[in-house]
Amino acid sequence: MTQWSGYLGLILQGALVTIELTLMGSVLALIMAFLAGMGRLSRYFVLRALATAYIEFFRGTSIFVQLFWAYFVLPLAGISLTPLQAGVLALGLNVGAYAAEVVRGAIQSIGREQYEACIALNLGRWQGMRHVILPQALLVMLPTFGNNAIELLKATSVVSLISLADLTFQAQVVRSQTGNTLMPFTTILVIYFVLALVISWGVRSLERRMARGIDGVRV
Amino acid sequence: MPAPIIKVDAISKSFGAFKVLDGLSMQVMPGEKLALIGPSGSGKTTILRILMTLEKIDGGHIQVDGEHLYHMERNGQLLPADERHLAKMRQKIGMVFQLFNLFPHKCVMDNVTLAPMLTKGVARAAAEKRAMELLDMVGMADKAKAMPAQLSGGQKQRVAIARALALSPKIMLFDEVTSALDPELVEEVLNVMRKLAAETDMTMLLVTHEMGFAHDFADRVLFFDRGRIVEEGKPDEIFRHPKQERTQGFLKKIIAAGHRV
Amino acid sequence: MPAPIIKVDAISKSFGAFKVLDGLSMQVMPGEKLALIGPSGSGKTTILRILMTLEKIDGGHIQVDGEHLYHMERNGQLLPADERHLAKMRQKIGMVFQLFNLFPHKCVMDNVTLAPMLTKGVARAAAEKRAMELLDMVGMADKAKAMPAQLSGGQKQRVAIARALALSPKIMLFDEVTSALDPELVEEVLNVMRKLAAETDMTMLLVTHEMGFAHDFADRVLFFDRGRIVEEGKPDEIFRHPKQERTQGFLKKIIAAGHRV
Amino acid sequence: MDWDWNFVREILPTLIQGVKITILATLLGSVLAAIVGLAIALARRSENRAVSRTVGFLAEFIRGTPLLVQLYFIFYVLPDFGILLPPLVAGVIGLGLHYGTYTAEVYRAGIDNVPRGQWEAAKACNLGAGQTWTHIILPQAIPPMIPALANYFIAMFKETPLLSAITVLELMNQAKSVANTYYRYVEPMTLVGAFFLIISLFSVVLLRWLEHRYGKIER
Amino acid sequence: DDAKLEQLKGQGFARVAIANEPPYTAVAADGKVSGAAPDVAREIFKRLGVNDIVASISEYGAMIPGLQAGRFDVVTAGLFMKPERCAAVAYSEPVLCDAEAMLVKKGNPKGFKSYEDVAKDSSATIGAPGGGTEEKLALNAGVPRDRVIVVPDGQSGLKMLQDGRIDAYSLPVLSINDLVKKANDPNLEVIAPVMGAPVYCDGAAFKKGDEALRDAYDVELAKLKKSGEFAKIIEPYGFSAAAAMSTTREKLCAAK
Ligand SMILES: Nc1ncnc2c1ncn2[C@@H]1O[C@H](COP(=O)(O)OP(=O)(O)OP(=O)(O)O)[C@@H](O)[C@H]1O
Ligand SMILES: Nc1ncnc2c1ncn2[C@@H]1O[C@H](COP(=O)(O)OP(=O)(O)OP(=O)(O)O)[C@@H](O)[C@H]1O
Ligand SMILES: [Mg+2]
Ligand SMILES: [Mg+2]
Repeated sequence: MTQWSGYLGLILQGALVTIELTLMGSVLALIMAFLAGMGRLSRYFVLRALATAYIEFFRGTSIFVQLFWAYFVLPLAGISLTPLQAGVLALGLNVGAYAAEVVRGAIQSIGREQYEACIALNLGRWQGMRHVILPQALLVMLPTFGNNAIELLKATSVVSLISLADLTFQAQVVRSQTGNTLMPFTTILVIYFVLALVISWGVRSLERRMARGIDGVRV
Repeated sequence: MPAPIIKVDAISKSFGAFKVLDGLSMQVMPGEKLALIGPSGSGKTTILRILMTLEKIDGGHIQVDGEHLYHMERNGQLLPADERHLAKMRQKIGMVFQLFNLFPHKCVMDNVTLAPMLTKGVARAAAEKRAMELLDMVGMADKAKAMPAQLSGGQKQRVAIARALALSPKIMLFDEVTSALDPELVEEVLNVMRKLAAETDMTMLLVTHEMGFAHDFADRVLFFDRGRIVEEGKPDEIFRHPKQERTQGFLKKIIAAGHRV
Repeated sequence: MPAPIIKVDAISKSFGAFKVLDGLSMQVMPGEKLALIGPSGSGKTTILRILMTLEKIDGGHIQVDGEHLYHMERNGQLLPADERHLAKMRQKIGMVFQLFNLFPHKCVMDNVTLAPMLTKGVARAAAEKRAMELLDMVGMADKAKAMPAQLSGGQKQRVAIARALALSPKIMLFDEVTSALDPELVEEVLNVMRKLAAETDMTMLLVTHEMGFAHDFADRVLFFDRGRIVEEGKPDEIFRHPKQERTQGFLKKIIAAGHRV
Repeated sequence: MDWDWNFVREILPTLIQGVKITILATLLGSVLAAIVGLAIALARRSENRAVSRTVGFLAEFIRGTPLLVQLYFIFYVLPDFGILLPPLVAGVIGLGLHYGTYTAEVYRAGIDNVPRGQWEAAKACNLGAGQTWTHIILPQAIPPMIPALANYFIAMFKETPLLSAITVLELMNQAKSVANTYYRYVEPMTLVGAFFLIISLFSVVLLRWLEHRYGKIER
Repeated sequence: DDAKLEQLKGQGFARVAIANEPPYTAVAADGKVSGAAPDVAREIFKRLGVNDIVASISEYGAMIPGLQAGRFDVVTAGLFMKPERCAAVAYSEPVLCDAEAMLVKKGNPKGFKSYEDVAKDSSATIGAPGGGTEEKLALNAGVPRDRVIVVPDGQSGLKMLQDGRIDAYSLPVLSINDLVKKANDPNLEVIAPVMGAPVYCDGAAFKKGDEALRDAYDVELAKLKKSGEFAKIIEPYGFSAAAAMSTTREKLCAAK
């Protein structure tokens, strides 16, 4: 048991890696989501085609395949990434493709009448997007973004398969070294769940702040 | 005689196979108050939306304030208008919608100041000063900080009117601005419009099912049916002595349904 | 004098902290046609929904057709009604909604026959025969095979009326059955209701903003404000000579908004 | 990076063995997820607070933690409690439970999306609770669920490579084993990626058709 | 002309792949990596002027691809020398030697002595690490693919045996002994060595093309062996220094 508490430190190190991956992956995913999501709504065919290809490719192939590719195959083409870089790249691009559809859907969910009000007020395309459509669409995206972030968190466990020392990986190490299976796995399940709760709580409070006023509640 | 501020010449417009406007022509004089009436689906909203460039036309020609709306002259040639030309033309026209279309994430003040600041580069202080005057005019000065969701329908519509006026258009388009309102709230909006008609010399086009208001408000009434103007004239002529059978039928139905003419 | 068919006694109803009905009492005689008018939010819809058992009451007592609505007697004791008792009471009452609420996945005929077949065990043939009579009465016999989505608002509402009649209720409730309709379609629904009022001796409660129709249709008018009946009387009294200030104010606003009384 | 077609030809039969297991796991997992989801959705609507709360928490927990770790748990920890499952069965149970928490949301949204007016009209027509469900609510709720359910089954399909972690010889595991035997990663991983991409491009078409045929749940 | 060594010296550390398999590798409760393979590598690199090693734990199957992809500079993980592997990587001289063992239930109910015995019993399954030596030995002995269960790590293999999911679990002798010691389960029995299975030795595996570095490594390894320090490092973990010194890379790579 004393031994076990020592290995807890190892698992917490893994938790830090998992958090790091989740944060960096989310940032990349967010950037890709807006680029590709708005790309799909572009007036220019080339942008639309690029965005669609990106989205379909990364949603179509499994995250595992993408990860193994980034880690084992890309280096053969001369692009060598650290496990962390490969993990962030695969996770960010994968979740970004899903989130791009959220961005597109949210923008499209803003009623036609808001676009028409923009035209009637003579706002330019980008002005209308920036000041009228996106602020409203953001609120629509937020809850789904929260779900996407949790999906990303869960997907980080897969990086253990490319030897990145995240939570799941450290649990495996502890398991080999101590011969105990129940403790490490139970511990990391709880840690993952707590992290997921933190994400959904964070997103919900952000949502509440942004929604203030729009729903008629006094600001 | 001054030149017409709007000249619509034989325009047509279809949605799919369905022809909504069919060689429609009309002219509007500067400062004129025009009411467009007619049965549902007759194309009243469509012509307003075309003037606001929310729909494109399939054929025909429109001039607004002496300039082509959907065309532009380049080296003596008439080309389809580009976005820049349309933006310039839109400065002359404002529109108020049936469902208000306020920006729900911005307070009343920001709704009114947004467009002047962005499209005309007016400084915030100046934009807010003008906005307060307009909000005062529509009786909403005390709600400048409120969010749209906190307003009643009538209040929203008055803000929407102020918002459209903030760009100082020469022409204002009103599409059934009271028909989404509870009966009790209709009057407060109509009062604002009466005031507007009396105090400014803006050209105003009004689509409405409120025959009583159309009668009092308009200098001239156009009766639409199936994408054409079937009859036009002074309010008294149209409402008291309609010549066309279709106009008579329409007015009879409306009266039977309990509306005052 | 016959006994009242509906006896509402000091009922109250709150949504959260907001008291919608506040000690409301009223009585309706068999065969009576009653119009409920009043400003938005005054509780008109709520009282109809309570009679249809779509909302529960917080306090008070209701009798319908000589039986308790929300209570039942067991061994001389008054207990809260169970689902079986409510189901029995609902047989006496039919309701037509503002937004029709037709079953979109069933054709017109099936909409009308569903309830008689399921709740009364009527055979399909008999149910369809009766349904055709009702559809004929509302002028929709030729659309029996159509799906709701293929109908106009007015047609939907006429089907909804036929559907409610198919259960042969003693009392019919109408909640603003024309206010979601285009102005031109209002009349076709009102005509059906006139016919209904003339041809049957059903008790009918009608919530409406169509003052003209309320005037012609009703035997008696109740004016609601803030969850109470402020004034009641014959249509002529209420509409021509309202006694209460609130009633006067309400009618003035409505008239100003262009409605005929 | 060199590509060897002869090698591809050599390993293809092995990979096809894996494809069969992948498809079998997806099908069984989908059936289980559909059933588990319905059970969760009904339990969460239960009048009994204890039932609805407990099931709600469990579903949240399963949704908030990685499938990979759940698979480890089912496969390696449950035997300590006397539950010994063959790899494929453990994998299918993991997939079914995990995705059941997602399909439960689809059922819930489908039912909630039937307008309140329909419940009220059913009551005004004096229909009983059972009659209302079978004749009014479910016929309207189920068709729009179909595309959303199909969407999750396709997502599940792309997660089957996780089963390789609990020794199921599905496609990914076969590919890894081939790669380990010949020390060549490019061909097997690319073939796996291509396989997933092709299937999911087909499934995009299928989903479009389903959405067209059955409509979409508006959230 | 050893550019690679200069580069490692410059950065001050070498990246080493190790397995999650005691006693080849041990990870202490504080996360510190030790074990026979990394300890030898650390010592030799120090002598080469590379101050430290950075060890990353990896699956067996991922080691050679990782090496080829340039993820590690060297693999020191009990990756036994075999002709195919000698073709894929550049091995040093032998470091750790071990025979193969099988873990079975108490009393060896199926009577296994060799991999061929497993092949003959059509209901028997055997677990082995994916891409490891044992997997190939079993396959070569005629055990069909679907009866060779690829097990991710030792603990999982032990568990699967205890749970009756597999009939035998095969690893090098020392690894099996370590597992059994930790498991402390009287219902297990070790069969060691497996009959007909050769004694294998691992070496430090370098990427093809890094032969110069490998040669430098060999020089220091030879010195270490000679001075007796080699034995001091590996024998506490249970490995035999004599075994490693009695054979050569050449012999092992040529073995049939
Ligand atoms: N975007 C569109 N796509 C297809 N049909 C359209 C579209 N917009 C309008 N229509 C059709 O064009 C016809 C004319 O519409 P319009 O809105 O101009 O009528 P209206 O006179 O304003 O009627 P109402 O009094 O009901 O507002 C209608 O039949 C309508 O269904
Ligand atoms: N389910 C509910 N939850 C909360 N408040 C409600 C609910 N239903 C009705 N109310 C509130 O109760 C009040 C009375 O509503 P009711 O619908 O009875 O008014 P009404 O007289 O029918 O008005 P209208 O003419 O607008 O239909 C309103 O203020 C309404 O907002
Ligand atoms: Mg219109
Ligand atoms: Mg109401």
